[in-house]
Amino acid sequence: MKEEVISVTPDTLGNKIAEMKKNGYRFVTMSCVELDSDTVDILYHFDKNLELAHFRLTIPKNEAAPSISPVYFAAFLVENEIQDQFGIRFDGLAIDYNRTLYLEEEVQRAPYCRITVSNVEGSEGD
Amino acid sequence: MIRGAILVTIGVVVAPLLGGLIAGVDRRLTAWFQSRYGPPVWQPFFDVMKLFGKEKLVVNGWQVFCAYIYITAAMLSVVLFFLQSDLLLILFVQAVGAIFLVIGAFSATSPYSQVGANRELIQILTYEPLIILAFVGIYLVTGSFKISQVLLQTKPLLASLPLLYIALCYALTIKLRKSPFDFSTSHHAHQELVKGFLTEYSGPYLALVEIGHWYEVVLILGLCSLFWATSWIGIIVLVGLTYLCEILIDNTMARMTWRWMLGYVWTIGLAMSFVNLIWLHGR
Amino acid sequence: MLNTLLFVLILGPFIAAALCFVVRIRHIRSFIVLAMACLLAAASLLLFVKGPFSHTPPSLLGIPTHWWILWGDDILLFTMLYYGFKHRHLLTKILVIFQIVCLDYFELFMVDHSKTFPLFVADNLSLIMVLIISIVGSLICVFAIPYMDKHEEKEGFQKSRQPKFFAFLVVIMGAMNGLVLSNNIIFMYMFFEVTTLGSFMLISYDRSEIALRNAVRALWMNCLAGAAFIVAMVCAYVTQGTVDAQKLIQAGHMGGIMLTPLALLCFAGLAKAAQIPFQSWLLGAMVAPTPTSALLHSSTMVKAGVYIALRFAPGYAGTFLSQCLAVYGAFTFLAASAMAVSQSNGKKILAYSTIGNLGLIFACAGINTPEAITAGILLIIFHAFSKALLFLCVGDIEQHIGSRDIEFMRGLYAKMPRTAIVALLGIITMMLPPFGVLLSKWMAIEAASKHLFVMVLLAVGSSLMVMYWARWAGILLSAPYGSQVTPERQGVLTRLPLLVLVGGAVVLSLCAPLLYSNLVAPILSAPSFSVRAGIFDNPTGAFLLYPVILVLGLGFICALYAARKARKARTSGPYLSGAQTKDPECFEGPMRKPVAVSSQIYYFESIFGEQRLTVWFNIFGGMFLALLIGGAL
Amino acid sequence: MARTIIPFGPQHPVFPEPLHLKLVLEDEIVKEAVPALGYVHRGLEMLADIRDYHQMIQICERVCGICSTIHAQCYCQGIEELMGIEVPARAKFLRVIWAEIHRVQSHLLWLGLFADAFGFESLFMQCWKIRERVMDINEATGGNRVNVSVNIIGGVKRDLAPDMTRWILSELDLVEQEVKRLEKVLLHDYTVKKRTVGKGVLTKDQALELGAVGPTLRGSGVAQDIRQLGYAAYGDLSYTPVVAKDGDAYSRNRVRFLETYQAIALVREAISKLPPGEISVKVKGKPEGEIVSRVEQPRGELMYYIKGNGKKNLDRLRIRTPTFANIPPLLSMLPGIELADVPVIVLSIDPCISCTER
Amino acid sequence: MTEGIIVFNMTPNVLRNFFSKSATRLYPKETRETFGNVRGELYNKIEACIFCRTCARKCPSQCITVDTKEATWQCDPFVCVYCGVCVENCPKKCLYQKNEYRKPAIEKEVIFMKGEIKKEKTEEDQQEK
Amino acid sequence: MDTIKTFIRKSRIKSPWLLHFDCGSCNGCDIEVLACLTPVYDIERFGIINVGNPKHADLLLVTGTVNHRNKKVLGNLAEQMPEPKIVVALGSCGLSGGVFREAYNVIGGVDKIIPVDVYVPGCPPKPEAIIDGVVTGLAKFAQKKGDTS
Ligand code: NFV
Ligand code: SF4
Ligand code: SF4
Ligand code: SF4
Repeated sequence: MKEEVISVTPDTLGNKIAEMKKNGYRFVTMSCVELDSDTVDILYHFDKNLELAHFRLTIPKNEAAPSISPVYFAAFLVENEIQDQFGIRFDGLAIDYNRTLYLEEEVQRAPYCRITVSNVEGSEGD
Repeated sequence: MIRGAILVTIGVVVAPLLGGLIAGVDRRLTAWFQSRYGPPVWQPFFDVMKLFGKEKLVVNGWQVFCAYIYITAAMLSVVLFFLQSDLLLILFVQAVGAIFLVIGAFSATSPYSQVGANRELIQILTYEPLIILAFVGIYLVTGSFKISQVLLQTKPLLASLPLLYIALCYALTIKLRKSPFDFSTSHHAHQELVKGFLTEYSGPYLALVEIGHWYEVVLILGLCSLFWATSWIGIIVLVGLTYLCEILIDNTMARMTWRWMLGYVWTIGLAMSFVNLIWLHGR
Repeated sequence: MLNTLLFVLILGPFIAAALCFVVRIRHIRSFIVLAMACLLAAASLLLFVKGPFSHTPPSLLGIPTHWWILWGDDILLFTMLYYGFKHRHLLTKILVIFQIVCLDYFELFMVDHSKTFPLFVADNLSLIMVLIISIVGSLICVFAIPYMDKHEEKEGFQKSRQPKFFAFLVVIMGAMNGLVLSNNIIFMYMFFEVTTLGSFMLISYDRSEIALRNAVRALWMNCLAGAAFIVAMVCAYVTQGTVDAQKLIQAGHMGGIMLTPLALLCFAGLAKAAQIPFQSWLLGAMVAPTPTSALLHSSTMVKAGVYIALRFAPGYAGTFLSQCLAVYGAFTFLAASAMAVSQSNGKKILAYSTIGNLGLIFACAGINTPEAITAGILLIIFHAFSKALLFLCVGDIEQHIGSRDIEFMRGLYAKMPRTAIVALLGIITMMLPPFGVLLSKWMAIEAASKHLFVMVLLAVGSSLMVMYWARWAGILLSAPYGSQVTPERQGVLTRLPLLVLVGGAVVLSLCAPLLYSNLVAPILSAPSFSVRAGIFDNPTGAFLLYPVILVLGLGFICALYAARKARKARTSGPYLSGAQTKDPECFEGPMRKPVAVSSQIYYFESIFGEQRLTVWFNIFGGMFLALLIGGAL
Repeated sequence: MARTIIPFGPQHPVFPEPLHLKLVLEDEIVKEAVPALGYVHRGLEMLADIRDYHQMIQICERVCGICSTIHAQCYCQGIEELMGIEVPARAKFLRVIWAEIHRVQSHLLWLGLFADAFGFESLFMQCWKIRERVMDINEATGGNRVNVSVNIIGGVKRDLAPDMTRWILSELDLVEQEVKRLEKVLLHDYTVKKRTVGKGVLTKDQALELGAVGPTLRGSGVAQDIRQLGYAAYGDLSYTPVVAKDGDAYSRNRVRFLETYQAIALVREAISKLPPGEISVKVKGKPEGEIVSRVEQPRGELMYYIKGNGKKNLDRLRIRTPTFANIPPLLSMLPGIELADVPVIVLSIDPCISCTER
Repeated sequence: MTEGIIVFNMTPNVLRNFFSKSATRLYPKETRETFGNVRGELYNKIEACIFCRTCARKCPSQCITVDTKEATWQCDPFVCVYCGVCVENCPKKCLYQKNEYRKPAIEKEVIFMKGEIKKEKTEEDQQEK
Repeated sequence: MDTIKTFIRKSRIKSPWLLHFDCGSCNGCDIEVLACLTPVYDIERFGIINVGNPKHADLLLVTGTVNHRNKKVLGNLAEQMPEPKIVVALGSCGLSGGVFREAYNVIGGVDKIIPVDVYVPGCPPKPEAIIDGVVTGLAKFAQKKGDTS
């Protein structure tokens, strides 16, 4: 990454985020990456006058991450998305879709939690 | 008696054909205004015939009932018009149809239908006073509410009722469901709230409503024609121009909201009517 | 014969009331009420068949009638005074004492009781009123029998208050009959006061705090009417030297001298008929059990107000008072209709509609042309039937679904098909042609067309009226898709009044030409319409009643047939943007949760909100009233 | 008191796309609006696992048919940066040309849909009529009306011949002329103003706090645009963001309308400065490392997070589209407006659900 | 830029439309020449194909199946997104796209082609170079 | 009676009302469908109106991939259309899922959920191709049974 990525822990995250908010940073988004079978990286991207700033939170999959949506309401959507796709739980979500933002019962597993997936459901033509 | 019978036949048979044709021409002209080619002029007839051939799909038996009453009332009002009957009576009979249509829309539980019905009621609320006042204007000039008296006039009514005519045109725009007043249902591509109070009418029943609408269009254009009933040319010019203006307005205005309509039409429309009436009264 | 009839019609109810009050056995009471209802109806019909008359009954028990009246009045007024003290209401006390003083002085020292003139005079107007009061009123009483049982059961009173309730219910009918038949305005006054007291008792029936408050309000407002009545009487006697209503009417306004009493009489009528700004007492009367409301609204009480205005209408024809009354009535019509739009309480809608329709009748009286008077009288008839019907329906519905809110009547057809249809018919007869109310409205509008202000008010008011009726009608039918229509059970005493009333509302509309030419036309100064083949015709306009009935009737039959046939068609759930679920009333909302759709009627709180409008309308109404009286003085 | 609860969408003619809003109304005033997404969710980010990073271009293009070329551009720029590829100057200018043509097309599309949202049918038709010329340019230059598909890693695959650029310029002149004729309507017509002015206000602070981007942000008076970073050839072109300050639907409309002119001007400038030379370079190696790539879409800032691990399949591809960022602001605008204005407000952020859900 | 609020601003536009020819192309009746390099229907000059499977590998929607042994080339036109990647990557340039789109069908179809196994594969390759 | 029946049949071909459902399309196909309504292609020439309510529609135009959430909507819409009706699937996505058919939330083409009458390939199909597809679909109306009473 061109910009520096600051590592945070679940405990320091809250302060950092509040600080960002105080400094007038705009919340861009969060990205979640699966690292191995039980940890993921959650990256927080912020922007101020076109300058990016990133935080990295590395947490185990089965642990709930603190939600930043009470601070940055805009984060509720992406946090719900991560819940859907990675099965990570967020604590204190402003609006909790409870893993139904995108997914129906048919897709019960966390689809992004596999390095390779060949989920070809009856595709034809090949 | 024979003349009466002929007039009734005209009312029953010719009016919807005319109404359908007007709808067709309307669509064609609208297309031209939008730089499109447009459907054939008899497209409305195809539409209605097709609807008659569709599967019957009902949500609530009352809708069927209401559709039939609507078309009966619409037809009757046109017949009464051709029989040169009482204007107020015609309006009230027409209202029977309009109200039943709304009742039908209310009878379905779909919220779209309900919203449409509520809006349609607001539209009725808006245009009825205007029409009544236009009739009062006619009364003040001719001394009667009967159409037969209007036809005896030697001077076009338009000369003494110009503002009332404009107010009547508001009512016409509302009845024709044209912008800016097309929010209870609309003919256009993206119907206001998936066709408002017609949401749950489908197939043959929608066809009935459509035909009923044609009757109503003929009726209300007929009312307009009264304002220049002294000569055929006058009628054709007046009605033609009015309708053209309607299409033009439809194409040059956004759809407004009913709150705006209620405020606007009631203040401007009623004020205009009132000014015109006072002027007549004072004469 | 005439004596007997008059006795039955006027005193009969009083006797029945006394019996009800004394005999505290439910079945016997029911029997008394039923019998009285039949008797009244029969007597009114007989009287009707006899036709117009003028008559002085022999003195009762050998005591001159005017003594009876004086005693009666005093008893009444002192009772009211008692209640004034009991509820510590200053205004009532003042008004009542004022009345006692005036009345006693007037009767004892002013009026010359030796002059004889017919004490009872009936023309067609009175006869029509008697019919309405006796028939519609009786039906309501009949309906009340099972209703009150259930009502008390629900309220859980320790001791049944039905004896008193029924007593006053029937007393009001007797008083109304007396009122419309009397020719002596002192008589009129007494009966007028009886209705006041009766309504007070009925409204306070529940004895809840709110009921008492509203009852007291009704009491003082009606006392105001009574006070105005007395002053009018005194004035009239001073200027004319008589209390003979006929003479007063014939004398006319005599270049304005007589206008004051006439204006005061109108004022009394307006207050009694709960015209703005007095509407609050009638609205408050809603707290009483539904038969009370039905009775007060349709055939008695408020109708006394319009009756007086119509009765004395020839007296003030062509005066400023008349003009003023026309505008005032039309204004009330508009105001009440506007406020009704913001209501979801079914009874309140009905109440506002009553006020509006009475306003229309006042407007007719004010316009004071034969057409207008025709309209007014017809409106009284048709309104009585439809309104009584609607009240009874609401009462019945309320007992079943536990609410009188129209939002809760959604899909009533599925739950109570019979009542729903009857209510629907009632609503339709209130607003659509070819039914009587609309016919009268048509006449009123045509008659009003020369009065610009009145016209504008009526035009706007009538479309507002259509609005609140239509949506109610629609809502009754909005049964959810696929719901089974459950057959409804109804007791015979409930069903009978409903059926008779709905039949009356419909059939009378069909008979409107007959009603007009046989009843109304004779009392007019000049015929207003020529009626041929069911076509009302005059130079101003024509109402093709029978042709319209014919065509719409045919359409109705076709529609019924088609609707029946459509049962075989495929049914489908309502359109829910493609998100519908198996349950047709739900759509799949966010988070995969089923969400029940619901719809609400628009009440336009911000435009027609009751609170806001009431203030303004009361101010306007007060101004009009001041103008009305002030202009007359 | 019963309230009206309306399912607005997923199938609703005002939105071409399935978006669901549960609306709770009182006298047609929105009291509560809860969105439901997922009707267009395909999960295409995950396709990176089974498609190589070249093939992903085609897939990124198909995130959305309205902004397809810019998606591919963003993706390619990201990969190029990751792999340290220097793209030829001509390719950079060509990328700008296609991107701006796309913007014209997208804005015209939106102007039409917006007009349709308030029931101005003829205006809708007019906008789309004009748009057809732009679509023709797409088809003539890229071989498809929608998925122009010109970006590849290391440059672009098609070149613009001089007679083609001349033709483009002349077509754009016509487009500009016709758009000018709509200015009086879209910016000054009484009915349009009545339906848009003061509706769905988003203040400057709210916009920043809720993370609005693109015209939604600029309509609230924040002059922020990723093109200011000067990626591709924007650094060489004269560009200043269009801003309107009221933050209502009208302001957003104004920003987009004026951006249409601006985009046309940018194409002109880019064509006039178009340098000669190669249009692509050969790519060797596999992407490794992580990067955030950002470009300005018609709807605002688009962000790709790409993580490669030296294999031909990417480790993670995350796409944050502008509409995704604009949905929280939208939710804050909805309560308190009239039902009739719901489509107007929703469209005023120019929602693109397929972008949002991918 | 004239500020101020005016009604009927659309009128000149609609009137211009009204008095000029409509913009409509009467499509099935009148067809327009397509632009030169439109990416339309995909074809394979099967004679030239060497069944190298490059196209199948490069195709982003994986709709081509090549069987080298049987010498068959098969494409599902309902899956193909007409992106042209296969055309660009085919070493024999035997794939090409027409300027026209494939016609609508009422049944599912596949393009199936059978060619001959090229024996002198290397030789031809050399000739090319 | 027979003439009326023939007229009705003819009318069906002349007046197909269209319902467009975007079933997870990337907007490419979607916008092309809308483009068909606009002046340059103007499918109102064929009497087509975009109705937006299944109860009024004869022709269902589906674009895009079917996923687990929108398949229900698709089924619902088809159910609410009165017979006779025609379903036209548009674009690779609508036909088979196109490039996305291997994505985890994609079920495949429209025909996995409801019977499809006409397939229009392309990504996206040009408006001309959509018109062709619709016209092909119309021919099918002649074969479809419906309530002609
Ligand atoms: N949101 C979005 Fe897009 C854009 N502009 C982009 O990334 O349109 Ni579909
Ligand atoms: S890439 Fe060309 S030569 Fe190779 S299999 Fe495909 S079509 Fe044949
Ligand atoms: S055009 Fe694209 S999708 Fe079609 S076969 Fe070739 S590579 Fe595959
Ligand atoms: S077929 Fe192509 S254009 Fe159509 S929806 Fe699918 S990806 Fe988009």
